[in-house]
Amino acid sequence: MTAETIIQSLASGLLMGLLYGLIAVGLALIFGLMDVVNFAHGEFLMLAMYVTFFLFTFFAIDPLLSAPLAAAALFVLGAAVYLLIVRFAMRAKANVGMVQIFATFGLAIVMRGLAQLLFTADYRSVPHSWLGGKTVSVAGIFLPQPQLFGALVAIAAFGGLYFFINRTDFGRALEATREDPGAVALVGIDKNRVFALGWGIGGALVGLAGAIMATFFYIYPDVGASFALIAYVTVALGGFGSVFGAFAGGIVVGLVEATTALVLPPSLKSVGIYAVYLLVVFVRPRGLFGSM
Amino acid sequence: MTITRRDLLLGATATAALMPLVARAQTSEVVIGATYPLSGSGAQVGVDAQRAFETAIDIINNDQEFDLPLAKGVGLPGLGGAKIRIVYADTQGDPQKGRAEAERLITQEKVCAILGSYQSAVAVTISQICERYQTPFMSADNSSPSLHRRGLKYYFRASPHDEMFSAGMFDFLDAMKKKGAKANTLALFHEDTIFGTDSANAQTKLANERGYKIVADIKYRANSPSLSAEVQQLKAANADVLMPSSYTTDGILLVKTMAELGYKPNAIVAQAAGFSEKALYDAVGDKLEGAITRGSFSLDLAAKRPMVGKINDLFKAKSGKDLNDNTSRQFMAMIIMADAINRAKSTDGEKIRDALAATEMSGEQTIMPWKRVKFDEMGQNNDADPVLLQYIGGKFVTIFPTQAAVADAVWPMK
Amino acid sequence: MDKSFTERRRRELLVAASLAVAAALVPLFVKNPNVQNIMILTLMFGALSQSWNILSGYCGQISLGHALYFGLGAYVTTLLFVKFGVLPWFGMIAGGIFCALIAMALGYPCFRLGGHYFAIATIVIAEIGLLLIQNWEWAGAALGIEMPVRGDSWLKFQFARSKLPYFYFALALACVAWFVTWWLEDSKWGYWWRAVKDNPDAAQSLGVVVFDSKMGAAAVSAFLVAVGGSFYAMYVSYIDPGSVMGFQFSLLMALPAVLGGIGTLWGPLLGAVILIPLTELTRSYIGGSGRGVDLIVYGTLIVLIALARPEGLIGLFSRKGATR
Amino acid sequence: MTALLETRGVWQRFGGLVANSDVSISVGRGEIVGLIGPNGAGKSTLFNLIAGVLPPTQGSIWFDGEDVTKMPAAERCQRGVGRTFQVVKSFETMSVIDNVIVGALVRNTVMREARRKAHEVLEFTGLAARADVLASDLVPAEKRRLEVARALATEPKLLLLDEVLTGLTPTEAQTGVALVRKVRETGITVLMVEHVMEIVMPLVDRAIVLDLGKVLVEGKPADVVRDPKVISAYLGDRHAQSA
Repeated sequence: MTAETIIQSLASGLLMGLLYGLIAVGLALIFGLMDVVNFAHGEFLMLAMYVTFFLFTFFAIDPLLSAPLAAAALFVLGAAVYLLIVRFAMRAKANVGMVQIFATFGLAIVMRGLAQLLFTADYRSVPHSWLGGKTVSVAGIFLPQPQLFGALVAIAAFGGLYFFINRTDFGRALEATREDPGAVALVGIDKNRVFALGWGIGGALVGLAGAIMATFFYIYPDVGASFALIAYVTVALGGFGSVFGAFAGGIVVGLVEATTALVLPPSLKSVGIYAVYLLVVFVRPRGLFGSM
Repeated sequence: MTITRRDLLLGATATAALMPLVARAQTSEVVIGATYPLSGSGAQVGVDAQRAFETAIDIINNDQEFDLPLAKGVGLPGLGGAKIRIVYADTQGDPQKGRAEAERLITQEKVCAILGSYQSAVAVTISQICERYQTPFMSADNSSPSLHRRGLKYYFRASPHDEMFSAGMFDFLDAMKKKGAKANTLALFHEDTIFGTDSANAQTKLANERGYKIVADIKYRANSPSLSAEVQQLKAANADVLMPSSYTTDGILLVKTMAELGYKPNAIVAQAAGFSEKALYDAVGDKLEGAITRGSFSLDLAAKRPMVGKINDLFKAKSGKDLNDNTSRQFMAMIIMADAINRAKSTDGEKIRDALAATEMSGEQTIMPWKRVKFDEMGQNNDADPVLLQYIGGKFVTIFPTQAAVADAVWPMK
Repeated sequence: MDKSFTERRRRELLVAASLAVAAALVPLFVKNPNVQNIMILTLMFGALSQSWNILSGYCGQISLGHALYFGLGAYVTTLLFVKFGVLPWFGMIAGGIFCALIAMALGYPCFRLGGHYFAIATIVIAEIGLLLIQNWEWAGAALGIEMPVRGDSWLKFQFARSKLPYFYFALALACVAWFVTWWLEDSKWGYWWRAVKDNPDAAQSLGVVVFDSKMGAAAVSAFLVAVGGSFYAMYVSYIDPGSVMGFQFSLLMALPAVLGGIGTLWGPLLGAVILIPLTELTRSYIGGSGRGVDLIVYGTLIVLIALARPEGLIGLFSRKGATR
Repeated sequence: MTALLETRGVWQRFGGLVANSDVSISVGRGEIVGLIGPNGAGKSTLFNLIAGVLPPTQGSIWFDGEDVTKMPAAERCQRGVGRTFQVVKSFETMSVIDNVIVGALVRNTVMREARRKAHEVLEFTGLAARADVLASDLVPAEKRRLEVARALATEPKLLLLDEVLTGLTPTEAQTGVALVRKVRETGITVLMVEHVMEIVMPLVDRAIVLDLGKVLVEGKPADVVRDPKVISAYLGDRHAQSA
C-alpha cells in the first residue's frame, strides 16, 4: 500500500462522500421538518436520473444544463408526494412513524413499477456528456470531473440551504413550523404549504444529485435501492434533522468506504460504514450533530 | 402420511397414464413454462428472454426455411402439429418465489417443461421442484457448474457452464502466450454472488494449473454505489489481463470508473454477463475498443450459416436488439426442448426426459458455435464450446477458437 | 371481579381456536398446491409478523432488521443438518435459542438508541450479518446451501410433493405465535412492554425495568422469528444469504402488522391474510407481463391501505382492537 | 424514629449551572410536606433526585434507613417511592385500568391480584367509572388523578406529588386536596411540590421553601407564609415574571 494509493483513496472517498451528502440532505431536511423518513428517497433519485437521461437522449441537453430542470421536476414531485400522500399518512393517531414509512415504501414500489412500465427494464446511461469520463489529474491523483463537480454542487447546495433556512422569511417559517407546527398556524402560516415546500426542496436537492449521478452511473428502475440505505445511514450518522450533519455524515461515509476497502476485501466495504455508524451512535445516540 | 402417498400416487397416475392419452387425442397445444426475473434488478434479462422465446416459438409453430429442428412445417409433427404456447412466471430473482412459480406452472398451467432462469440460485429451487414433479427443466442461461452435479434426473443444460467457459478463456490465453503476447499476470474482478464466485473459483483453479499468476482477486458487492476503491486496487496490481465477472450495471460503473481513475488495462477478457450486453456498450463502448469477452454466440456465424443472420433479424424485429449471449441460449433452449417433446410424441415428463437424454443434434442445426448437443448422464452438454469475441469498431468479432475465428485478436487492447 | 375482561379474554381464545380449526380443515378442500403454497406463506408471515409485533408493536422498539434472526434461524438449522446431521427439529430450537441470545447481545448497546437511530441500527446490523455470511466460505457463502432431499420423512421434515405437513407446521407456528402474544398480553411483561412503548419515564417510576423489558421482548421475538426461518429453510430446502437475510424480509415481517394494526393481537394475522395472497397473486397473474404492473398494483394497495386505515385494518372490526 | 426520607448535602450541577446546592431536608413518616419556591428554585431538580431520575452530583439520599443515592428509579419504586409527573405522562394508548395495573404489578405478581388492586385504587381515586376509557381520552384533571392512582397502586410509603394541583379549576383543586388528605389517612407520607403557595398551605403539615437552589426557610405553613425572606423571594419572582 503506497502513499499514493492512500491519498487517492481518501480523495475518491471525499468526493464520493460529498455526493452521498448531496443525495442524503433532502432526506435530512424532510426529517428535520416533520419527523418523516421518506422511504421512496432512492426512487426520487432514480427518477431524477431518468429525467436527465431523457432530456439528454431526446433533446441533447447536457446533464449540466438539465440539472436545474431535474431539480424542478423533483421539486414538483416532492411537493406532490407530500400533498397527495404524506399529508394523509400523518393523520394516524398512533404509530405515525410506521404508517408513513409504509406509505412511502408503497410509493417506492409504485415508482419502480411505473419506471419499468414507462421506461422499460433496460439499463440506460448517458454515454457522452461534458463531464462524463473526464478526469483531472494532480500529481498522480485522479479526480473524476463528475464527482468533482458533484462535490462543488454539494458544497454550494449546503451553503444555499444554510442561507435559505437562516436568512429568508420562508426559511424561518420552515424552522418555526418544524419547532411548533401548532403555534405557526396561529400566526397565519399554512403548515401544509410549508411542509410541501420542504418536500419540494428535499426533492430538488436529490434532483440535483440525480443529474450529476447520471453522468457517471447507470440508470434502471431499481437503481435507487443501491443508494437508499447509504442515504439513511448518512443522515442517521450525521444526526437526524441536521442539514449540516447530512454533509458531515456523507463525508464520513465516503471516507470510511474508501479506507475500509484498503484493509478488508472490497465486498465487505459497507461493513466498515455500518460499523462506524454503530460506533458513533453507541457513543453519541443522536449521531454526530443531532440535537433533538 | 397416507395423504402424502395418495397424492403422489394420484400425481403419478395422472401424469403417467392420463396425460399421454389426452395429449395424443386432442393436444393442439403444448405448454412450456419460462421462469425469469420480470421485475426487480434482473428484469431486463427476463424481458429480453421473452422476445427470444417468442422468436423460437414463431419458428417452430410456423413454416420456416431454416435448418433447425422443427422449423419446417407447422407445430410439432410428433404431436399432430400441436403448437407451442409459453407461459411466463416472474421469479423476481428470489429462490422461494421461483420455486412457487415453478410449482404453479406445473400444477396449474400444466406446463410439460420449464426453461429458466438467469439467476443460478433460483435455478436450484426450480430444478428441485421439477425433479419432484418429474418435469424436465432446462437451464437456458444458468452457468453455475454446481447445478448439474446434484444428481437430478430432470435437469438439462445445453450451454456451457462457468468451468467450460473459463477453460475456453484460458485456452485462448495459452494460444496468445504462444504467439508471444504478454499475458502472464491476471486480475480477477468478480461480484459476490453465485455467478461471480463460481466464475472466480474456476478461473483461480485454471490459473494455478496453467501457470498464470493472479496478482489481484477482487470480490466486490454487486450493485455497489461506487467502485473506485476496487478500481484503484486493480490499477495498483496492473495485471496483463483483467478478467471481470460482472453484470451490466457493475460493468458500466467499472469501465467508467477505470477511465476516471486513469486505469487503462492491457487487455480485458470478460466472463460475458454484462460484457455481452448491448446496454454496456451503448454506455461505455468507446472505452472498450479491443475488449474481449467469452460468449456462447457470435453473429459472425451468419457468414457460414446464413440462418443465424435471418434468425437474428427475426429477433431484432421483436426486441430492437441483436441476439446476444443470453438471448441466443434462451432461443436454443426452446428449440432443443421442443425437439425433445416432438420426439417424445408426448407431453409426459418422463418421456420428454428420455427424449432429452437421447438428444443428438449436430452443431449445424443450431445457431451456436457448438459441436453438437448431447447430454451426459448429469444432463450437461459437454460439446458446447464457448467462443471468444473481441469488440472492434462497434461490433463483436470472433477471434477464438481458430475454426470459428474470423479475425486475429488485437492484443493489447487499444 | 372483572367479568367483562375475563369474558373478553376467553372469547379471544375461543375465536382463535375456531379459526385454527377452520384453517386446519381448509386443505381437505383445497388441493391446489399453488393455493396451498400461498396459505403456507400467509401463515408463516402471519407468525413472523406476530413475533415482530412483540418487540416492535407492543414494546415499541421498531426493528427493521428482523431478517437477521430469520436468516440466522435458517442458517443454524441448515448448517447443523448438512454439516453435523442434527435433525431440523433440534436445529430449530438451537436456532431459536441462538437468535434469542444474539438479540439480547445486540440489544445491550442498541436499546439505548431512540426511534429512527434504533431502526437504522437494526437495518445495518442485519446487513452486516448478510455480508459476513455472504463472504463465509464454510457456510456456503454466496452459493448458499441446498438441503439434500431424499424422499419423505417426518424426522427430517422433508416432503417431496405434499404440502400438508408444511401447512400444519406453519399453522402451528402461527397458533403458537398468537398464543404467546395472547398470553403475554395479560402478563407482567405485556403491561411492562406497553408502558415502555408509551412512556419509558413513567414506566420507570412505576417500577418497570425498561431495559429488561426490551431485552425480554427482543428475546421472545427473535426466538419465534428464528423458528420461522428454520421452517422456511426446510420448506424451500435451499438457502442463500440474499434470499433469507435480505432487507426485504425485514419489511415483509413488519408490513402485515402495520397494515393489520401494529401492537394489536389480531393485526399481524389480519394483515398477513390480506397482504401475502395479494403479493403472490399479483406476481403470479400480472407479473408475467414483465412490465412492472404487478409492482404498481401491489404498491398502490399498500399506499391506499396506509392512508385509508392508518391505525390498521383491525380498526374495521372493533374500536377496542385498534387501540389495545 | 428516623425520618422516612432524608437528603444530606445534596448538590446538583448541570454544566456551570447549579440547580441544588447543599440541600438537606427530611420528611418524617406520616407527614405531608410541601416543597415550594418560585420558578427556577430547584424544586423539580430536587424532586427528580429523590425519585431517582438522575443521581446527584454530590451528597446522598436516604430512604427508609437506606442509602438510595445511586439506586435507579424503578428500584426506588420497589422500595416504596411513588411519584407523579408535572407534565402528565399517562400511557396514552392504554386504558385507565391498564395504566394502573402497570403500577399494581410492583407488589402483585399474579395478574388477578394486580387487577383487583388496580380496581381498588380506581375506586379510591374516584376513577372507577372511567376504567375502560383510553388514557388519551381523559380530561386533564382526570389525567392528574390517574397519575396519582398509578402511583398509589405501587403501594408506596412515600408519595411524591409534582404540582398535581396546579392548573386545575377551583372545584377540581378541591377534589384534589380531598384526595391528598385521604391518601395521608391511609398512612402514606406525602411530599408535594407546588409553585403556588395558596393551594398547598392549608394542606401541609410542614413547608420547605427553596430559592436559588438552597433551602430558604422551613417550618409550619403559617410561619413560612409570613417569613419576609419568603415574601421577597416570591415577590422578586413575580417581578421577574412581569418584566
